[in-house]
Amino acid sequence: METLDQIFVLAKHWLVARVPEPLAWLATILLSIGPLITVFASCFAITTIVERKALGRIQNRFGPNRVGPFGLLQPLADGLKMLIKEDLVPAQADKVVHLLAPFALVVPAWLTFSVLPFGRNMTVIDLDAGLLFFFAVGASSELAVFMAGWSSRNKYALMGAMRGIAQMISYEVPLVLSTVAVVMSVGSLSLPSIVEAQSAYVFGMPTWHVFTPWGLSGFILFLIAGAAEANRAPFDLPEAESEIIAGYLTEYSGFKYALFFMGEYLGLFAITGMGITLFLGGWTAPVSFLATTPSWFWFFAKFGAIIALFIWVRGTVPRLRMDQLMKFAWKFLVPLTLVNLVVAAFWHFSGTWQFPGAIFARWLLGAGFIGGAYVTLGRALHTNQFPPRVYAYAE
Amino acid sequence: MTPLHYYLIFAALLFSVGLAGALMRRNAILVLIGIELMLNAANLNFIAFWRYSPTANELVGLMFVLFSIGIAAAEAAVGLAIIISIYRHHRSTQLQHVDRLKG
Amino acid sequence: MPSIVNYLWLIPALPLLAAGMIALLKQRHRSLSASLSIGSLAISLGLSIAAFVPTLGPIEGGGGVKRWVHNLDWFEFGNTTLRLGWVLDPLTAAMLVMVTFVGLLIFIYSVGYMAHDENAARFFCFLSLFAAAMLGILISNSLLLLFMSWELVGLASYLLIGFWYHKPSAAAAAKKAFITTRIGDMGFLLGLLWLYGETGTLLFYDNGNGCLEQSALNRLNTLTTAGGMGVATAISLLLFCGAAGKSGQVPLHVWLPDAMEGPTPVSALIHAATMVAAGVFLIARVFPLMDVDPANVAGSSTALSVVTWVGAVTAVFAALIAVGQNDIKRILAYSTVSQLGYMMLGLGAGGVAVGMFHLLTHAFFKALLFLGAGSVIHGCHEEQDIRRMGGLRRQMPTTFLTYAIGMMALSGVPLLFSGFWSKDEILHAASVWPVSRLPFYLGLFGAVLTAFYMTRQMFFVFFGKQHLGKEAHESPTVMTIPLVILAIAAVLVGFWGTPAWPWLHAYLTGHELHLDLSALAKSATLMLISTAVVALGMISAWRLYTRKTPSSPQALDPLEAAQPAVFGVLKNRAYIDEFYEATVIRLNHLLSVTSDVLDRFLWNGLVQLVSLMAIALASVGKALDQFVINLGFDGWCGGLKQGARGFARLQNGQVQSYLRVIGLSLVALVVVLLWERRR
Amino acid sequence: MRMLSDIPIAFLMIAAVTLVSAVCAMSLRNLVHCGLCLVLTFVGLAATYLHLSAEFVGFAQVLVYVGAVAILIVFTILLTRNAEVTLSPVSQSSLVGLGIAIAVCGSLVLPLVTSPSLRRLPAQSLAPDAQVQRIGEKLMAQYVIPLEALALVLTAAMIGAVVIAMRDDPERNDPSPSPQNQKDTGSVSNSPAGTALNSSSSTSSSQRP
Repeated sequence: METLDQIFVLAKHWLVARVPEPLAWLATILLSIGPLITVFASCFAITTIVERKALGRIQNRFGPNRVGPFGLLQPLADGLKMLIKEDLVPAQADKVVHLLAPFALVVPAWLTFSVLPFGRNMTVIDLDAGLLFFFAVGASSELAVFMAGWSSRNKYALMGAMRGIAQMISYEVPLVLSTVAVVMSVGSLSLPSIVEAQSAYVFGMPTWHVFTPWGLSGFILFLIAGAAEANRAPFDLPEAESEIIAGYLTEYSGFKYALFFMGEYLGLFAITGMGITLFLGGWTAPVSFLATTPSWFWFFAKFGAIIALFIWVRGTVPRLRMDQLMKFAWKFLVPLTLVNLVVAAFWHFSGTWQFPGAIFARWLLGAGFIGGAYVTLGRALHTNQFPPRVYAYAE
Repeated sequence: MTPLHYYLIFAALLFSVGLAGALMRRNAILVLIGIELMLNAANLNFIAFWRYSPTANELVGLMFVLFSIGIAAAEAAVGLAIIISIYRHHRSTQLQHVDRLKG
Repeated sequence: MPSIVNYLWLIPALPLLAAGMIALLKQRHRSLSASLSIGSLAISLGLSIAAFVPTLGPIEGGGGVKRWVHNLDWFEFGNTTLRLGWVLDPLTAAMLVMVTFVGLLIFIYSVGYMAHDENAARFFCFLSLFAAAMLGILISNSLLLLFMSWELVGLASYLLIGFWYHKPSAAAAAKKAFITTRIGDMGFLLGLLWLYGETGTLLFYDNGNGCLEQSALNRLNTLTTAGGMGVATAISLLLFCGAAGKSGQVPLHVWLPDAMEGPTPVSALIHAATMVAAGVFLIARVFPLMDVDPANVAGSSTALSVVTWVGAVTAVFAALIAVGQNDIKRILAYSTVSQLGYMMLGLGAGGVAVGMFHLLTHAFFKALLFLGAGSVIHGCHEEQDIRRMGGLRRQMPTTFLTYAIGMMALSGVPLLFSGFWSKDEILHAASVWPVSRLPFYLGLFGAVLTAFYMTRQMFFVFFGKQHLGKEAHESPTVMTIPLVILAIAAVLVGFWGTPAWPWLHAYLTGHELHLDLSALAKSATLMLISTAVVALGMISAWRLYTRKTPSSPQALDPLEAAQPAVFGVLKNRAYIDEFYEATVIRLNHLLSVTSDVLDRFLWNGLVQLVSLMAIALASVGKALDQFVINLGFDGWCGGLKQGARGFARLQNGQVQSYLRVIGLSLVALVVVLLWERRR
Repeated sequence: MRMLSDIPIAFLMIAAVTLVSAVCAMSLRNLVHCGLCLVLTFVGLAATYLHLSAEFVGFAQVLVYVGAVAILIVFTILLTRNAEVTLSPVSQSSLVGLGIAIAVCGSLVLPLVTSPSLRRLPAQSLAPDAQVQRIGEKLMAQYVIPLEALALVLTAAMIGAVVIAMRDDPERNDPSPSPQNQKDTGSVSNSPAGTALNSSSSTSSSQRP
């Protein structure tokens, strides 16, 4: 079991040992990056087909079913099509920036994976400030969106970019704040040590952060903000095709479009991986008697579950309006994450309570506080509504 | 390991580039960019001196840079807001048009 | 250490939380806010009782008082650590139970009293805040925490007194209360800082390092300030300034009667149970500090002597004024001031247990009286003048009965009522005070007056003919139930401290408790004297006011008819307010008149003289100017103008040119520095 | 004679990229290009910090400057509608500015090059890396007052920026012409258009490959 758990690490060490000494550093790097790219690129392919199939089922149709058995080879066909399609660049466009934009999106997206722990001892770089690195690199995707939108010289592209940046900046605040609660309770920015902190078991149950009041609400807030950060439905306004064609992607085609597309999915994967690491115990098993199962298996099991959740949400929740989007971020999510911080602090300091039933009292107080804030803020969100809508041509 | 004065010369050059831009360009935004560059050059000096100082464990230079980054964020926000406000008023961000306060 | 000590902070935290939550509610959530504050205080009461239980029982190891503290670091700054903490000892526990219990009854009563006020939610928010702050005072083990809670109490009382802020008198009374107590608090703050400077800690008890413990006291004992006064004495007196302000001792008592502008439950809460008790509690808390005296020759420390004298004077002075008042709540207010004087007298002459016993009994019967007065006012359609009432005992039987119990407790009717026992103990302490016998006689005189004015009030309100224009009615049950509970308590709490079985005394000081009927016999003389005194007061009032009950509200008071001059002084509250105004105004006036005279004659004359000289010089100068200098001067002016224009051109509004100058200056600076080094 | 390995290649590359992008940021015609070059400069500086093993500061630099300041700058460039500026012919005043800048550069670099004391310093770092935890402890203990002050400054700056940049009342004679499309992003989507709300995400999937 131990071997199976560490099989990838051992394989890497074995391979590195076969390489001549002067080139060992290069082999180490390549053997860290190569599998990462392979695994997540195939994750990307699998996710697209699963998503389209699932959305099809939700919308009462079949989804792709022509290429290969059950249409399972569809991603291959799409990739091939994208590669051989003509790369159209508008005549007025700023060619250099137009070319650089997809790379500016994809490269940081890959970089974010370098700090995630995929299993025991399976972190590419264990940075002391890994969480900060994650968000710092993630922040640069805004710039790529701007570059794409601005360089296209297209009204809709620019609007999409502006929307995208406004949305990403706004939702980055609750995203970071919801992780601060975890940092506060663990006392470290290093992702492997955050996972370590959740790896104990009490009565056979894991001590994941999601099983605390602040962790539960923090996880939900993190998922919402993360969906917005990754431009996923219901926050896909930058690409709302019924309003602004395809947003900043309007003038992209061929391989550049594919890169953008991949970049967005990679962003989603990164957010998912981060959510698992911070709140769902990373690679730890959900019950103690399964703890001997390979750690990477648990990471990818949770990963698949969260991705499925995102697909489900995309298939069922309608898109927000722009003003609702901003209001939701600043007037609802940000205050709620701040309240969540307070609850996390309360949870931390009430850890010394000794009397019987203390755990219930802590739960009750913490959950009550968040629930109260939720109700109050939710009510406030409903005031100042627009006047009743007038349908000019419907009467 | 790189000697300290390499970093200092690098910072000095960066500072000069920022200063040159701030002096030569007429656009308020570019002047602001130049000022940001100068600020960053100063930050680089702090970090370099911290790294090479015998009391690096005290983290003084590092702290200074952290606070300086925070202040710079505030400065940029307010500065850009002022530029937008000036643009509304003068329909221009050219600095030579903004000279109401003259003798 | 009982585990409740670690959670003692919950007692004030719960009402504070309730206040915070109510503050977020809308005004119309009346019942929700009422139940929030009542619920939180009820839980606090439960916790207080849970805290009270472990302080009972025998002391292990014998000797000393049961005391547990929980200290924590608040924040560090440099090498200094500020520490806060809370303490559980008999003093705290007894006060906690009393405050939460009386407070809870007042809260319940407020539901009925404020039923028609549209800002009831705000009222409950303030009440909860007040309760939280007061409980914070009680549990704090640090003078700093105590001071913070103390100021919060001041704030809350300001808000509550000015609750009907649209009434100018209420707003003025709130300001007056705030500012007057602030004068005392200034002394408190100075004392606090001085104490911190001398002992380096503000914790009361800290395993031998606290400022009330032996090591610190011993150190203070050796220090003296200028004039030979002990540092401990000076600090104690400064702290007493704060206590005097809060507890309405002469001469800072003026705010208390005015504070009657607030709603009646507030009066009950502020004047009976809590706020005014805070001052007495403070003195009781820092009693070890007060007791330190380098020059302890007279048998009592200087600070405690001051406390005793101030208390005795206040007791008589306020009781005198109460005789001349006609407003039902004002009489009670002055009576409170007087009783607070008794408490101070007890503290000064007899120690913590004596003063605290009266504080506890007084809290119950004074809350009862205030709530009863509120009930009367409520029943009489907001009428507060006792001359317009009368004969209410038929319409309001419950109120009458409970009020009568309260009145007898306050007057000190023997044996059955709590006021008798506590007052008796104070008088006993005063009679054996080694310094002087005068406070004892003052106390006796005050007791006569107390019985007198309470009887007078009873006759005006409940007996005689009815003068009220409208029909009076009994108050709703939610208001009378607290009255009944308080009435029962007002009778019962007295038996905790009879001379034969001084339970409270033993509890507070940690002595052995035993039933000793002979003690009763020993103090029989004093009990007889005080019984006689009470009887004297009541009978004289009875004779005066049943024989010649004023026939109409406008009629003169019998006392006024007999001694118009004296009564006038009393009626006008001994002209204290006027005295303050007159002194302040006269001082101001004197200063301004002096300035005016100086201005008008001295300075003005000088100015006139100078100006005349200037005119003379000017005419000479003018001649010189016109014919000699002008030509050259014009030239100068022109040059100056040109130069100024040139300088102004430097200020050309171009930001970049300024930046250029800065850059050049930087270069110049570097050059100068290099040159300096080379040299 | 210095060895080849003595020459800090990594540092020289980072420095060269940073300086070139800084020069570009200050001299390009198109303001958006200037902004993007500025981003490259910031990234280069962050890399320098990493090279100096100041991890935390490097990431903070990226997060604050690339993620926030640069975005703000490009936003402002678009809002003030001067992405393209006419590069004025080299005027006398800008030559004066260049001269001053060169003078400043000389006065800064010359002492550095000639200073003997700098060379005496050991050419390697002495201290261990700055642990994030240690930075946190320092921030919350020794530097807690500056930290609180900084929080206050940031709050004040946020409010100030909002107030300054807030549009005045439309009644007051604002001589603005018809709103530009860049400014209009908000108002277009602000309009209570039914289509935005009603378009469910079901339609969005059909457009994906």
